[in-house]
Amino acid sequence: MATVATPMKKLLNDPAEVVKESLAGLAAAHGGLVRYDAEAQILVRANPAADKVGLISGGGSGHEPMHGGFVGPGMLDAACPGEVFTSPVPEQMLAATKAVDSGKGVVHIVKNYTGDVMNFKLAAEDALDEGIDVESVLIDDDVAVQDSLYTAGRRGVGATVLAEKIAGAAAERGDDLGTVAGIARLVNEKARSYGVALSSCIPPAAGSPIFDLPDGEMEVGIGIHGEPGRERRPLGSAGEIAELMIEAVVSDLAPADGAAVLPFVNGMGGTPQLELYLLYGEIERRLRNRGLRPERRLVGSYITSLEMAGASLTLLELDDELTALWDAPVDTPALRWGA
Amino acid sequence: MATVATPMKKLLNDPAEVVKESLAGLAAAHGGLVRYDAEAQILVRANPAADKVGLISGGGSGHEPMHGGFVGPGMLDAACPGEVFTSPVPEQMLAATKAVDSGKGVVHIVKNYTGDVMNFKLAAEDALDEGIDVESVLIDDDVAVQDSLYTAGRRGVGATVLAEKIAGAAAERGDDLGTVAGIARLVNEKARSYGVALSSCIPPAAGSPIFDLPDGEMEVGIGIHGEPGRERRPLGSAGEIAELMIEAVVSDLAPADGAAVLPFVNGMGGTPQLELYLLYGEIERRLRNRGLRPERRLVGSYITSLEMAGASLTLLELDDELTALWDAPVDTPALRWGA
Amino acid sequence: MTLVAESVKDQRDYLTQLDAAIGDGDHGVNMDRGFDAVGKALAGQDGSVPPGKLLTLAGKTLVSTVGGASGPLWGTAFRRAGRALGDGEEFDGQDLLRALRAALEGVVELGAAQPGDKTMVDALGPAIDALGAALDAGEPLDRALAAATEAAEEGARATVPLQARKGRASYLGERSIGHQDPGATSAVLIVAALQRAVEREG
Amino acid sequence: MTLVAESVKDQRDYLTQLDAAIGDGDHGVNMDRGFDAVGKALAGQDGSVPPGKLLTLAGKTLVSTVGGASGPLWGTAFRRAGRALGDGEEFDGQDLLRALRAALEGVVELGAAQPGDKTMVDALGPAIDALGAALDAGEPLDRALAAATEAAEEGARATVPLQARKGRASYLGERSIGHQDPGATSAVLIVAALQRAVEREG
Ligand SMILES: Nc1ncnc2c1ncn2[C@@H]1O[C@H](COP(=O)(O)OP(=O)(O)O)[C@@H](O)[C@H]1O
Ligand SMILES: Nc1ncnc2c1ncn2[C@@H]1O[C@H](COP(=O)(O)OP(=O)(O)O)[C@@H](O)[C@H]1O
Ligand SMILES: [Mg+2]
Ligand SMILES: [Mg+2]
Ligand SMILES: [Mg+2]
Ligand SMILES: [Mg+2]
Repeated sequence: MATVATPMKKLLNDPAEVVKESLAGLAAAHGGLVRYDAEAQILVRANPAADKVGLISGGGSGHEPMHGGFVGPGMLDAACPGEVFTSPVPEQMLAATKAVDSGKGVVHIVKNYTGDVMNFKLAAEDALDEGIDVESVLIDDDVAVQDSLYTAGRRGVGATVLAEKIAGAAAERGDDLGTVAGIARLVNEKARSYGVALSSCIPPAAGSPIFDLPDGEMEVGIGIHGEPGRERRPLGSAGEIAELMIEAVVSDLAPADGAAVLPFVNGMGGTPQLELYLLYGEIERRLRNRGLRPERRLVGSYITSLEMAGASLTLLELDDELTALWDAPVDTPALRWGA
Repeated sequence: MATVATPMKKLLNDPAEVVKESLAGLAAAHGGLVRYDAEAQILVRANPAADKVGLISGGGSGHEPMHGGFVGPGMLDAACPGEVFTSPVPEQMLAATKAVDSGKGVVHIVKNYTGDVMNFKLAAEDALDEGIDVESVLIDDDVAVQDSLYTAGRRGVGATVLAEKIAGAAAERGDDLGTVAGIARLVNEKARSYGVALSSCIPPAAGSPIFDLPDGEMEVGIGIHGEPGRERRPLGSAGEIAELMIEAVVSDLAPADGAAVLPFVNGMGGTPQLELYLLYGEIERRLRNRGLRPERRLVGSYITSLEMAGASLTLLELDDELTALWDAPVDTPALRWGA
Repeated sequence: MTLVAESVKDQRDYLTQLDAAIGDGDHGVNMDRGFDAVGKALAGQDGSVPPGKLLTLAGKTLVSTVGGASGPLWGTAFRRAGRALGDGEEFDGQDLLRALRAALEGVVELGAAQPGDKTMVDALGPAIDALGAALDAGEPLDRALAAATEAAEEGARATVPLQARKGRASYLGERSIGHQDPGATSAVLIVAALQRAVEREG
Repeated sequence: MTLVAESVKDQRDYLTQLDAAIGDGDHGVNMDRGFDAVGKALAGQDGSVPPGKLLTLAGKTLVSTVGGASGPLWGTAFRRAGRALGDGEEFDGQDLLRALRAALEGVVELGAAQPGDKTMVDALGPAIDALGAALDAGEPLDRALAAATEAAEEGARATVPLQARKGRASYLGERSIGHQDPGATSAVLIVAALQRAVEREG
């Protein structure tokens, strides 16, 4: 069998074609839910919803199942995947916006990265020119980045998944453009995230790890692009890491005493479920010790950095409406219940 | 933060407690579906089903979500997790068997590994002594192992997931002991698997990779315990690997021309969805070129080797009944539809 | 433009390394993908198309193929420069200076980066100033552009000790110090290519 | 029994390495976990309990704590040996020989391994034969057990060139050749510990 002169330890053909070929495979695997428009480079619902506010998102690839795995009834109407870790281009967002607009306008869920923000901005202007109402919602929940004049602002990470689910339910039940966007913004306000990496990851085009992390060390305060975090520390125990994450998000979110919360423990891609659930156990116990009430939860690798080992905690403070929208049926490749 | 003198790149506390702590976390995350009996070391449904044939399985841990992630309505009644890559002990299977028997008998889904077979055998004898009817179903679908006098026989791999889902649906609709066991055996007869590894994995207790695999090489014909495969080869392209897998399973299964099939493309744990879906695309196209009809499909990391990079293909030849049972509602932590 | 494409291709891995150090390791690939597309787009044009139009087309192509932060930024830069040059068959030093100033304005409008934020602005700015100064001093265009290239290089080198305040690198806080900014480095490639192009025309 | 536990603990990583080469790298951990538990279980017994009963208890404990292939196999071996020794306060060479034969039978019944399949049987079998021969030749028990230990070691070493036909290692086919079998190696530890124990009693 011939070798491929491409990245080690990767299942692919031509690194330049990874994203396109993967999207085609996703659509083949979930033909009942998503359709791949190869020309426009977007994923849309197999059965487009008529007469509701459209909800789209997009960003660099390599974070699967986000966003393509969240297209379907109860969540996104379309997703715009860029190259690996690279924001998509305005044409894609424009095509998706036109594809899903039923006259009620379209919400753009935009993670706060310079590239994503600029490309979505250009797309929103074009959409406006075509007479489509667009509401852009910026997600910036990563407390590892000090939100100040000295950075591009907090990154959008785990809250993106929660905002897409919850705003998707609002759109599905018929809320109008402003309301759907408002609910997505509320989720962003009520959610905070913090991540830790135990290894780097290998972008197919680069072929080698972005950084390397000796055994026994971890990067704390990481994002989702395999970039190094704020600081490198000795590897902590799961309990210590749980405490670190909780302290970071709770101190910043400052939830009400005894608040109902949704802890979302997310795997970065290369961390086995065995470890992820172990970490979840540590986190739930500590949240209860702080008087918080985990009433809903999500545990799994939903917003990843390719095969990076590590995890992030996103904590969402719930109210009755957010809880009801979370419970509403969703039927996508990666999230499904009540359907 | 103190370091832990434990495996590199792992989220855990004491390596000896990984399994117990992870099971507690799984139960905390999915309290509505599964309950962890810490004393008996088993996972049982949160709401036990009355008056149906019981279905249990078990095996070494490190393959998550299998088996604990498959406990719930429409699938398993209980799971017996052993230490990482080590078969559970008879006491666990006996406790699970007693817990789920409603008088209609219990089916044991046993993957064909010397340890699993022996421990389940001892447990089945004990259960019989306690007056419980047990039907043991042996799963041995891995075509990489020549089934002969010279080996312990083919390993049970991907077909386990399909057998647990399909037999679970049969038990749920009220089939009797012999019928449920017969359907599980039919799935095993109609399914074949073949796996490829691009990296090894790190058992928590060992703390280092079981073998190491230089970049640009792959192990073909692997099992699910991080053991080396039959042979080491230069890393192939996704297309070449798809062809290798399909040739291995199709030539052995010899499905009818134009048969309806369910391709199950499984990630070994460390392979990103981006690559897994790309591989799925290659596989579906090739199956069609061979005149086979993929009518159902499963793509994801459902039977893993911790963080091993790699994938396996399981091909199940469908008939109308198997298809109907596959489509039946299932509501477990890892597989959910129609619920 | 072909010269830009070539040097970007040469430097692709270097740019990617720089981006891996303080970003996400895709800058080289992004720029290469974009200028590849630009090359193809311009190949479709006959010789009669004025430089301004070519720049505008290049900018549109960059926006629609690069993605990331550098796509909209470089795309806007080239579009604004093209618009500034207009339909003229020829351009002189002052035209070029105006065009580059328009490009920089476009980048700042979109990205709001200040000098010293450790971005492409820190190479483009000094290059433009040097070009202006040299032209005012009566230098011929090719010599003025040589000065601009040098200034761009210095500007890029000068980003090393800076802490990033914009883009991905800013997430690293102080850890961004000690690395040269990828975007500033591609700015050098672009100015240098421009210089070589003008030299060739002789 | 404590001696077995100790030497298993000493050799734990070595056994695990052997298992990593042709198995799944858990044999040392499995055996260690099991004999740890055995140690605890026996600690609970007063001195009056006869050896046969202790072996039976040890066997039950192994079955319920080791798992894997070696758990049922070694557990059965110890149970059968215990049953063979019965309630006698003391045992002599012939008793011990009978007990070990019973143990081997149990292993073969459950695992169906033939000599030469590259399993624990390849160390246990020769050890028992050597013990029998030495006793027939009138050797005292401690010397006979020394011979048994040697035979076990030889048997284990002799598994190196063999291709495994049972257990996980058999999946490797010819790749299992060239590695010593972990289970045969733990058999050596167990026989050697038995020898040392008898020597101590003097
Ligand atoms: N706000 C900004 N203004 C000007 N230039 C910026 C800004 N943000 C980022 N850049 C430039 O973009 C470069 C990174 O580009 P690239 O790696 O292609 O995009 P991304 O950061 O999205 O991966 C940085 O090196 C920097 O020079
Ligand atoms: N059928 C069998 N008969 C006798 N011994 C066996 C058999 N199968 C495996 N073994 C022994 O068990 C050992 C492996 O034990 P262990 O690693 O603890 O279990 P597992 O193989 O389930 O991980 C092998 O080295 C071999 O000596
Ligand atoms: Mg990028
Ligand atoms: Mg094992
Ligand atoms: Mg970048
Ligand atoms: Mg083993």
